Amino acid sequence: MARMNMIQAINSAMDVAMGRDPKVVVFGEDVGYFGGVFRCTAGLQKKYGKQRCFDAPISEGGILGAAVGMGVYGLRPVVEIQFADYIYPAFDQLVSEAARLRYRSAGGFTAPLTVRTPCGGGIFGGQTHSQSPEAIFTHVCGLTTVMPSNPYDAKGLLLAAIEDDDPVIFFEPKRIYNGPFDGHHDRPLTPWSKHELGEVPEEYYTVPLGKAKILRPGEKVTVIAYGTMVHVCLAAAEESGVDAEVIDLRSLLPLDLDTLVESVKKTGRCVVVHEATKTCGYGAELVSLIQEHCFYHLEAPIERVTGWDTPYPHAYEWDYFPGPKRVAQALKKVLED
Amino acid sequence: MARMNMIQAINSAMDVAMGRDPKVVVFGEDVGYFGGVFRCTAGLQKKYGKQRCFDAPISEGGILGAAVGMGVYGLRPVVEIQFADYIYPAFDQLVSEAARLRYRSAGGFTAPLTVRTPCGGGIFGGQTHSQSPEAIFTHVCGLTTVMPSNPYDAKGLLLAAIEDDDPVIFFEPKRIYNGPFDGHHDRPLTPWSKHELGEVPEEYYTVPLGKAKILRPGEKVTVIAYGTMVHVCLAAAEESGVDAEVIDLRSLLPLDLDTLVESVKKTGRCVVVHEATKTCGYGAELVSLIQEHCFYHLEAPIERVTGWDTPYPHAYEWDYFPGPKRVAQALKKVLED
Amino acid sequence: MSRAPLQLHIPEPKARPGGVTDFSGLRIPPAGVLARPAVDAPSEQLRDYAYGLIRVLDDQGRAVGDWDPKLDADTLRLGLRHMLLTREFDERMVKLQRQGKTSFYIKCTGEEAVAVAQAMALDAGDMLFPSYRQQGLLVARGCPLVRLMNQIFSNTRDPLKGRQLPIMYSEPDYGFFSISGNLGTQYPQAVGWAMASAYSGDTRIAAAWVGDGTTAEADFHYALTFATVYQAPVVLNVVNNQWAISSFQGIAGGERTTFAARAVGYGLPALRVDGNDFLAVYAATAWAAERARSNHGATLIELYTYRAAPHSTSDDPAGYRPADEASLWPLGDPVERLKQHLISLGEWDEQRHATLLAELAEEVMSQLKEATSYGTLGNPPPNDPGSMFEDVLKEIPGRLVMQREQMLALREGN
Amino acid sequence: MSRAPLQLHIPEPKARPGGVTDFSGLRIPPAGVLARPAVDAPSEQLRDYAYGLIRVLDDQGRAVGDWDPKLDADTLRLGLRHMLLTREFDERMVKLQRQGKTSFYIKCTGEEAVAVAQAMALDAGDMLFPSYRQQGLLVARGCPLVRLMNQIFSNTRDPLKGRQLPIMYSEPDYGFFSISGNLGTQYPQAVGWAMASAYSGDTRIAAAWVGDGTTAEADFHYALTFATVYQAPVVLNVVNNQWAISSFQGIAGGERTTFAARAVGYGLPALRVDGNDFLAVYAATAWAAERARSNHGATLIELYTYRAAPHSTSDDPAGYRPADEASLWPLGDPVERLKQHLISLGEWDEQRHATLLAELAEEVMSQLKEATSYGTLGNPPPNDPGSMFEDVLKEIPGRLVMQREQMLALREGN
Ligand SMILES: Cc1ncc(C[n+]2csc(CCOP(=O)(O)OP(=O)(O)O)c2C)c(N)n1
Ligand SMILES: Cc1ncc(C[n+]2csc(CCOP(=O)(O)OP(=O)(O)O)c2C)c(N)n1
Ligand SMILES: [Mg+2]
Ligand SMILES: [Mg+2]
Repeated sequence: MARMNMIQAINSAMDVAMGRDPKVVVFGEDVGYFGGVFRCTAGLQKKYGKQRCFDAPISEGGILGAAVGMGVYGLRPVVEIQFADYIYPAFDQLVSEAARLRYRSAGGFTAPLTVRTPCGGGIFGGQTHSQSPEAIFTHVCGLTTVMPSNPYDAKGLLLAAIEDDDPVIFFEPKRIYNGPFDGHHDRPLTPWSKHELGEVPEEYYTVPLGKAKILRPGEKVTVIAYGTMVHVCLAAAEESGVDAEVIDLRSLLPLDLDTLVESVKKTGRCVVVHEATKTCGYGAELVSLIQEHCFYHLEAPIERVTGWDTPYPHAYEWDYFPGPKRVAQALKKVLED
Repeated sequence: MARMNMIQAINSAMDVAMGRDPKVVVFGEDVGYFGGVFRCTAGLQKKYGKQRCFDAPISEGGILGAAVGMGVYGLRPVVEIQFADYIYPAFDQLVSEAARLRYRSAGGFTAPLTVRTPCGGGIFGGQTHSQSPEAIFTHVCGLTTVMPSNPYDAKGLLLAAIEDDDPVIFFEPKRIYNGPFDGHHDRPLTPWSKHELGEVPEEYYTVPLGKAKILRPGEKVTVIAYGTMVHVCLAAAEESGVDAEVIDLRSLLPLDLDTLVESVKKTGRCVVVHEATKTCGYGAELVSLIQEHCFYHLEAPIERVTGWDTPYPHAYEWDYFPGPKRVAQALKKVLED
Repeated sequence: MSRAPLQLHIPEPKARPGGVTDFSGLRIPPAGVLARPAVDAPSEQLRDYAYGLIRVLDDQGRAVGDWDPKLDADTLRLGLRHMLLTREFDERMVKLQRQGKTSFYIKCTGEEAVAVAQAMALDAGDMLFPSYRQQGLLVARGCPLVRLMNQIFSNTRDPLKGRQLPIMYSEPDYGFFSISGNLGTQYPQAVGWAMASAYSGDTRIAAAWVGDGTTAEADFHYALTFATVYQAPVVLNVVNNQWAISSFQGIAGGERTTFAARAVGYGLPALRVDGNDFLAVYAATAWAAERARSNHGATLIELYTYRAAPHSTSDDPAGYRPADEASLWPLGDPVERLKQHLISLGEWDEQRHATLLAELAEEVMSQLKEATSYGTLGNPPPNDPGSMFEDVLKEIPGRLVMQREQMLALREGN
Repeated sequence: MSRAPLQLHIPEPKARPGGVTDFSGLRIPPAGVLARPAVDAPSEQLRDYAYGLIRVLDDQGRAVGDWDPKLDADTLRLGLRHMLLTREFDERMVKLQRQGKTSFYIKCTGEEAVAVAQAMALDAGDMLFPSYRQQGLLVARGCPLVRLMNQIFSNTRDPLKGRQLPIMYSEPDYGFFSISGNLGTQYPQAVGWAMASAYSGDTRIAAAWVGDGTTAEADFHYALTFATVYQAPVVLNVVNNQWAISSFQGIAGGERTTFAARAVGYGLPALRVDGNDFLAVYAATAWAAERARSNHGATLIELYTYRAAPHSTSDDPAGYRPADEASLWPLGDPVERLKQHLISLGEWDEQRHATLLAELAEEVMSQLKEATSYGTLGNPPPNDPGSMFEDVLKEIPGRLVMQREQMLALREGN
């Protein structure tokens, strides 16, 4: 099996999808000849021609509007928004159009598009290259929201997203493009090539949307995370010595609630972790669902470990980023409570 | 004291604000000569001149962009977005700009603007004249989010919003513009003129942002709501005979957490109600905070009664709208649990 | 350098209620004066068309000049029929709205030539991305009125299952895209559809419509940008009916230039057309369609017309414009003008006209009878609330299955 | 009618790495040929300026024609100094970025005339809404470089308290608006500021900058729409430096017309200017400023230039354009051209130039010394993390007070 980092795995997913289905087209800012500022589309234009992988005007709303129209025609557009922070200008086309089209036309028209976008901090990108806006999409019915934590899942989920007949927002935590960053910014990064989830088949496969994965089984507390935070949580569990069960959601919506409920019923305690700001983050929904479904099993309040309710401050990146120490503290807290 | 409906109270707030401060300007689609499609700005252009209350192009993003610039200059723009459903095109200017300007400039520049926008359903407006998108704003740090439930509060909160030195989103539940609609769509609506909260002083006063109000004291269960749902909850409490304490948030962010926590600690049970879709709605944040702060006092899972996770369907309006029956059912459920 | 105080300019229409609108300042060139350029003419050579006004029917109802599409009498009569049917349908629906049979309606009175002539000039396979005021497209494409009525009444046969506000049609079988409540979003979508068609080596083009007011939305800019960059085969129409609810077109930026001129800014050709002149609209649309279909890219057409109707049944224009403004509109009424043209050709007369009107009224009534047999708004109440959980996604997700159960249980409980 | 298959057009630049860019097709009119119109000329009479190119400095370095702003030698030398200082500053900062003293930097090499000449042509009180490539505005307005360095280093004196990406300056005291990471948002904000100034009867105008690529954003359209509707006193600049990261200007819609032409579509005047010609930039800006200040509304200026630098320190243009493209740019280098002009006037020589360069290098170094004494990125680590909770709102809200406590406790715990 090949070793790939997340960039290569994502690139491979698009390559495989384009090879299988001429309806798949890829476009976005700088994705054509250059292959994307993070190189995720490198080589695709050369291989499939400039009509199938091309640069778009700096116009996120236009990119989404055009993608909806292409989807209506029958294509499967896969568009890149250069940074998740720049998805806001496309918000109306995503929320009022892509997400609502099937419903309002009673199935007469659909928008089977995929939006790929790098998210999250930890790269000294400052407040407009570090955001994690997933919760504003999970509030919108009609959208599917995915965030992988490793190359294997990234490829399989992206292929599943492209094949999905409804719009999917595919968040790529850019801090783990090259390796499973665990929040220890002062230590060297292990590259994916040294990690088992860096083993990625060259060929086609999918990872189903809506299935979480237990990455570390445990008995005392359930830790729910996605994206970069999965690795932070694994480190926190390891370092704190807490017998924590760490679950990687992989797909936020659809949500694999059963897996979560089963785990929390077993452990009786739960910590929810994300990098996005706390208030009304996706963690709030997770907490709500778990208290609803596991109320009588809970032995302590569910803790949220998240980004603070401020923009992402450039120089205070590591005071902002919810690192392993904060997660470990929360693990201990729920055990003490 | 004068009797006003919510439209008149909102109009009066702007009138008073404009009278007191020449820096207050009002604009938006159809708000000038015509006075707004809901008549909230009626008479203001005539009274203050067309430079102070004027029509804007159909360009929600442009309206917000211009308002930010005016705020930077030193004015206090009050803009109307004709329906909350049409706020999405302005999302980037609201989230990346208005909300972040003070922070990113370290206080050097600010955007003291107010966005007024009618929200909510119950008027057969279909999916694009019925939405309640408050939760996508409460997730954004830097924004203040307000939703009044009656004329008195509407005027006082709007004046407070206009005076606030940061951007405020002021949601107007259009279903209660004329009277306190309690969800019984088959019964005649009581007009505000027959309601004590329809008594509104003509002159200046403010209702502080961030203070909830207990509208109905009770011992058995705490009901948290805002906007139209406040009246639905009052009706549900009345009709179910449940000894419920009904709290009107008035301001979602800042949130008056103390009042909520105190109440839930007393009652041990809680129902959270809103009209917006459930998943990642503001209710999720309320549930999370309450389970965090009142865990050991809770005797049953906190229930959420919300709009379903679908767009607002025109003909099935009353199957969608969370009416008093659904709320009453939830009240009984938490008591039984 | 001048240091006088700056002043803020706020545009104002020519007249307000109580006043009299003076349209004499409008520059309306005579019919027939503009030449019809080659469809592959470079856009730089076409700039003047953004400032002129293509007109074919002259004041005597004769078709004159280069742009005369030379339609045969049957086609003209069909156009007249479609326009009259559209008008009759509008009138009837407004009456029903007043009777509470539906919550809402939007008329296109005075603008019938736009949708009808454009639908006729386009191919049947071309994809239409309309706003809410082009019901004439569906009439001209032969969509049964009963389908539209079923949607308007949200009845048991509503093709949109009661989900949409009345008149927000979606008719895939008639190449008519789902109307959006959010203004303008269909514009870049049409461009994307056209790009997809070009990518696929198809021969079908797209067409889209927005109003003058809607040109101020981002989507207008997105569409023109993408259309020029990728030479998308699309006809982009701006229906300048002078009003956007209560705002006159100066508030959308129409004071200082034409809406057609927007296209010039992107290097796209624009045709400015007398929107009440059936022949001119037909000819301009045919030109733009041919240009697009032969890989010369997009054209913007400004259809210069007047919104004779209120904005919608929720609106009363008496609050913001002189009551008689429509009747003073110097370009007349599209139906009347086509009728006079046919009469002047000897292909029509008052008698036949009266017969046709009666026939159309009958047609509307008979379809209405059928539609009302399936119900009107809330009468009987729509009977499949569970369906509201369908089509959010292709498969109903687990949480919606649960919500549906909850909702149905609650209903039963009554 | 043709029924050949449609084709999707994807624009391509003249050359890619390994190739040679042939600029001979560019239509570059000689200097001095365009007349300078009256500042109150109606926009219809100014359309040609959107397609021409205002040039003052001819190939011999002489100032020719109507647009010559007739600046005295001191002013010219000051302009040269500002441009050179900007360039020196850029070079030094890139070196420091390579040394890891900051995470990021953006140069404006080859575009110095844009910001410097424009700042000099505007009044000190005018409000500037820049993009990230107009550091020359701050240099020309006399903002101490040490302030910019402090921001770049996120050090203890960082005026933005470590919150912003390097070079995202915000300098209220110099009338320089907070740079946004989201492209283009400042454009309608500048219009709003200008509207507020006009509303207030002020005499100050606004100016804003975006790149060629950014014209495709919604905010560009919003700005032009609002500017034309309300006749806002604003100068809207498009810096067409041919590239937007790796995308050439054809991807932004520059293949079929100029960016200046966009303004024509809104009935606004546009001036297309040789952006590497200090005198032309100065003159065009002065004209637009005077027009705005005398209540004749907005002007769009397209500054035709070339991004000689990589997009940023994160970018390597070798991946998408020929390495020597900058040196082939037919409009030369703005610094070199102004220098030659001064020499040809007998107001400058190589000796003085060398002395000035040394002086500026010294100035940069001495300010750098001061700045580094306050720290560079992470060295020492910034020492007031609690401050990250300030300025989210005017008053720190309760929940942030709690989060701050939590954060500080966690830090202590280490
Ligand atoms: C994004 C958005 N903003 C505002 C509205 C409310 N609205 C509906 S129609 C309309 C006026 C549109 O005017 P115009 O584009 O000229 O079309 P016309 O009604 O004249 O055909 C407005 C403001 C909306 N539907 N969508
Ligand atoms: C809304 C948004 N989309 C995308 C980006 C990423 N981005 C930063 S600079 C840039 C290119 C801008 O090109 P141009 O406007 O020509 O300015 P230049 O860099 O040439 O000065 C892009 C795409 C962004 N910052 N904001
Ligand atoms: Mg209109
Ligand atoms: Mg550029």
